Amino acid sequence: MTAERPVSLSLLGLFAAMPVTAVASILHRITGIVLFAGALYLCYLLDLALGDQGGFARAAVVLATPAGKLALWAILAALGYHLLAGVKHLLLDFHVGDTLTGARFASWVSIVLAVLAAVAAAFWLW
Amino acid sequence: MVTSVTSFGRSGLADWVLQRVSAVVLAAYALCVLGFFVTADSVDHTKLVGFFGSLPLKLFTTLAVLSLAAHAWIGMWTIGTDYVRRHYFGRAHTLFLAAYQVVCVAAVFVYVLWPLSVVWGDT
Amino acid sequence: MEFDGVIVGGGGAGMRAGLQLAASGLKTAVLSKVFPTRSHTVSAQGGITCAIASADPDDDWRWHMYDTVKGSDYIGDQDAIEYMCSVGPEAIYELEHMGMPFTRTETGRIYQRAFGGQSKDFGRGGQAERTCAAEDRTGHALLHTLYQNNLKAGTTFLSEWFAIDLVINQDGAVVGVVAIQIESGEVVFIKSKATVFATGGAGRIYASTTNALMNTGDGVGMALRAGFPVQDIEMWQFHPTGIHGAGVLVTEGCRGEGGYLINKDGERFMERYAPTAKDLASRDVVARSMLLEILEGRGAGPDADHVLLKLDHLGADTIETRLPGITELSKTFAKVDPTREPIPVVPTCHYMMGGIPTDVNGQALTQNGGGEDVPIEGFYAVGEVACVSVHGANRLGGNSLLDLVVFGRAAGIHIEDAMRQGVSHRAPSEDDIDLAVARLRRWDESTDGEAVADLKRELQSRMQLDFGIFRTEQNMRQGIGVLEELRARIGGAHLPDKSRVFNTARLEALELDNLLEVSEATAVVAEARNESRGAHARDDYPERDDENWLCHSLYFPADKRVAKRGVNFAPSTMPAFEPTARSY
Amino acid sequence: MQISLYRYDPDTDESPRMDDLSLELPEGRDLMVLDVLELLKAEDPSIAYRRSCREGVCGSDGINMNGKNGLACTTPVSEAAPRGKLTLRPLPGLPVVRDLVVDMSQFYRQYEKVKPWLVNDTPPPARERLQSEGDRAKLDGLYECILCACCSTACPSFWWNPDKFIGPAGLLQAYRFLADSRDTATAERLAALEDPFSVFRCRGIMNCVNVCPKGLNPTRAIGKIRTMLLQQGI
Repeated sequence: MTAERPVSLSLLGLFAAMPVTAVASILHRITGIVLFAGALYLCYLLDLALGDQGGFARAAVVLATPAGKLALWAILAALGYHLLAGVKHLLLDFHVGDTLTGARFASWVSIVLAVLAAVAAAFWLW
Repeated sequence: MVTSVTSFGRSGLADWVLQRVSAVVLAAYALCVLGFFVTADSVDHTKLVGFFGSLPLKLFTTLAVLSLAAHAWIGMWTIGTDYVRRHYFGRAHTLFLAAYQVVCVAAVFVYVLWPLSVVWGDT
Repeated sequence: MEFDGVIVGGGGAGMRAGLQLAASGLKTAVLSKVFPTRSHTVSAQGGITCAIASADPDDDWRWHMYDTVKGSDYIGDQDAIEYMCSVGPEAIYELEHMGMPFTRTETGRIYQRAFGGQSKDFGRGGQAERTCAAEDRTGHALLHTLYQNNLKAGTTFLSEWFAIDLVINQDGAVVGVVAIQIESGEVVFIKSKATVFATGGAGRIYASTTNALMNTGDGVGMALRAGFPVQDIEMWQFHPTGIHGAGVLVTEGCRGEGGYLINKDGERFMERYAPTAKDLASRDVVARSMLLEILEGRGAGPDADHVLLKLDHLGADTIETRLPGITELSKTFAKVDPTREPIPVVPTCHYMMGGIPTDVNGQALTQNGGGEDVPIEGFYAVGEVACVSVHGANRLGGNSLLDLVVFGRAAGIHIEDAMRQGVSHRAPSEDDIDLAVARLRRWDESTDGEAVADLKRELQSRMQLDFGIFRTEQNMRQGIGVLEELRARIGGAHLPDKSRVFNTARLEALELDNLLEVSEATAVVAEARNESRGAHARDDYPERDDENWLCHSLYFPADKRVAKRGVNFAPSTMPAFEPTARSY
Repeated sequence: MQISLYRYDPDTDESPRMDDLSLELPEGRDLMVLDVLELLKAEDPSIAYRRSCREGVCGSDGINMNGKNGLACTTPVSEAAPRGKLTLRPLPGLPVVRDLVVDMSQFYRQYEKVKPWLVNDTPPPARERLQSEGDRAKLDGLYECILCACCSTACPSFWWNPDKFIGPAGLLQAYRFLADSRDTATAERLAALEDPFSVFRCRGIMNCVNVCPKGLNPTRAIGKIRTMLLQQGI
């Protein structure tokens, strides 16, 4: 009987009512996945650039293409947020920001700072 | 008590500590490398090789790569055991979960061996 | 299904009895129409009164006994009150050892606060502080502690099962109940050697009550349908401080901590009605005084229909540490912050003093033709549904929780003994069981008729009008007539939803039957008791009449007969307290 | 007022549906969501939901209102549906028995798993065990839980692993006994929580704190458990 019962998990409705702390958390996870995938790209660039002069030049060419640059930016942006959210998490482990107001504040701070960092990264890259 | 052979460490506590420690290492490494690129006026091949080829940085890179392995595996394992569920994947969900984990392990291997061979390989 | 003991009701009394039985190794089930921690005990706020001598090292259970006898207006049974007050401390310490999170004093003992009707030295030593508290969430702390310890003891919980009626064998012994498993709709006969009712009260017979929506008097209804009598059922306590409009309770502990009532002029009017105890007079006294203020035009608000409970002078600190739950409730339901403004309150139906008559072991009683007590085989009652009677015509604040644990425990101990000596009843026949399912079948076969919700509303407002705080002959006669009519109409009412799974419409229909039984018993006895005593106040008989009515009432449902039963004046360790004029 | 109500009766329905209803609300009073449900039920008695105390202490009527979990009896309509349309669903993540009634057994099992009772095998004194005001204060914010399940069913970690992650409600109780100066089973309690799921699936999302109708903070309690585990591990 239990197995046939439906479950109400209207993610759409729940997302609409998602508090900022939950947004901060899911972003942490998403940026983590981006970084996990992006690591391959970084390995590839590192391999090229640390090889010979030719390799370095090729890496520069890859990075000069819009797609190559965008990918790097995405990684940097993700890194920025993941790092800030990580700091927030670490603080939480030391019981800093473990109230609802504290956590809301910390979530907003990390999101805003990460956006600023992503903008700065864009300026730096372009 | 819930036991799980696929968890990285012997316990949730160990995983938790490892994830925090590795996070700190990775953060420091990321800031260090970023700092190099941001502060350098222009980066050419020689400067780059000089930076990554120095012994302290080789050791740091090695530490970072190992941290990445631990950090990423714990994170990706958690994600897998969250979302790859019977509810979405049916009876074969354990098969999917196994496949997912094999892919993650393979990627982690690449992320360890490739950078290490790059920084340690030619010297 | 078969058990040694089945306890119907998972509140404080039921779970305390269940714990006693389960811990002694008997096969025990606690059957409850809600998940046990949702029982109404959870709403008890102020505390559990007991002479543990924490606030006052010289406190004495005999003083508590005196207060309780006086509070009952002398129709509380003194052997039972003696038992409750003297065993109380042991029962409280047991709760503490089980983990109950009492508030503490500076020395680490259990915190006690003042409550209404409490005195030292048999009324001569001034206000006592005797109510043990866990902030203002004592019932919650108590109920969860009992549930947790039942889990530990391995009690079987039949959670979300609804008892329909008692099953009685050819010898007249109770041999179990028929119940519905709410989730599946399955109807099952649950056989037991001892059936313990712990079904709580029936405040929902009134339109305005502090009681939970589910307090529909199921136990009283079942007992009456089985032909058993109920005792002192006319005695309904109106709590002075229900939040105006919502009916939600605000604890007497507010006044125990120093709060007081004011009328629209800001006058502390209780000084006029009870010069000594003031706001901490007994509940019946305070409730009547409030109503008089309102009737005489000194009520507050645009409709002058309530008075005000002032707390702000206590300081935000005391309110926060001692009464945090009250702050929450009054913000939610009165939109008032008690640290700044007074809370609008009215007397609201709160507690059923009467119920199934029992001895101190929880054994249910009836009366034979010669007026002697006769135990009903296999049948027990504890808690609010029972009438031991420790509350008589008026219950003191904090005594209900003590009643629960002391008599829940006592019934458990007694049943355990009985089981060891061996209990066997003749199995019921198919017809016996069938009889218990009859009213369910009636509802399930109904094809048209009035709606349950409408009939319920009508019943409740009738009770509120005619059998409230002040009762008059004329109104009560009228009310009884309407209730007779309602019986016929409810008998022909319609249950449109006949589905199986979690059918709450069916439950509400079955509950309406019970509300009707309780209401009619209340009405008939209230009309018969020609005096004013405790909570029972009549305009036409304003005085207490000890000559004719220093006794329990017994209501027999078969012929709607009111009989009398003697009050116990024979405590075992001390002389009885003789009736005197009651003033505070 | 427009109301969208989740309906499901296993006897007749293959799958759940959302019914659009409209209801005339009495003027001049901000009703609670439970009042709205009672009004709806008076018209259609087949609507099923749990309720009892109607004052926020029994924990029966936890439901999901416009995406947010809470108690129907203490949530004003104006707060649940500021934009006028009220959407009522059962608590997320638990199997639905009927309409707004969910099967809570998984939730209760997680509660039972933490052995939510005081353990102290030393013979008790003739009176109460003494506890200082300070030690008692450590239980504030923990013992008040009403087991309404609003928190656990708002927690993604509980949605994904309801059988392995104990969830905020259960963990709050786990810490309630870890924090009790009278309890002597600290080591055993901690040992039972060390695995990767029971406690460590908490990701600090704080949905539990966000919805708790009693204003409790399970996330903080979980943090304290982790610290205790760490201290014991070292």
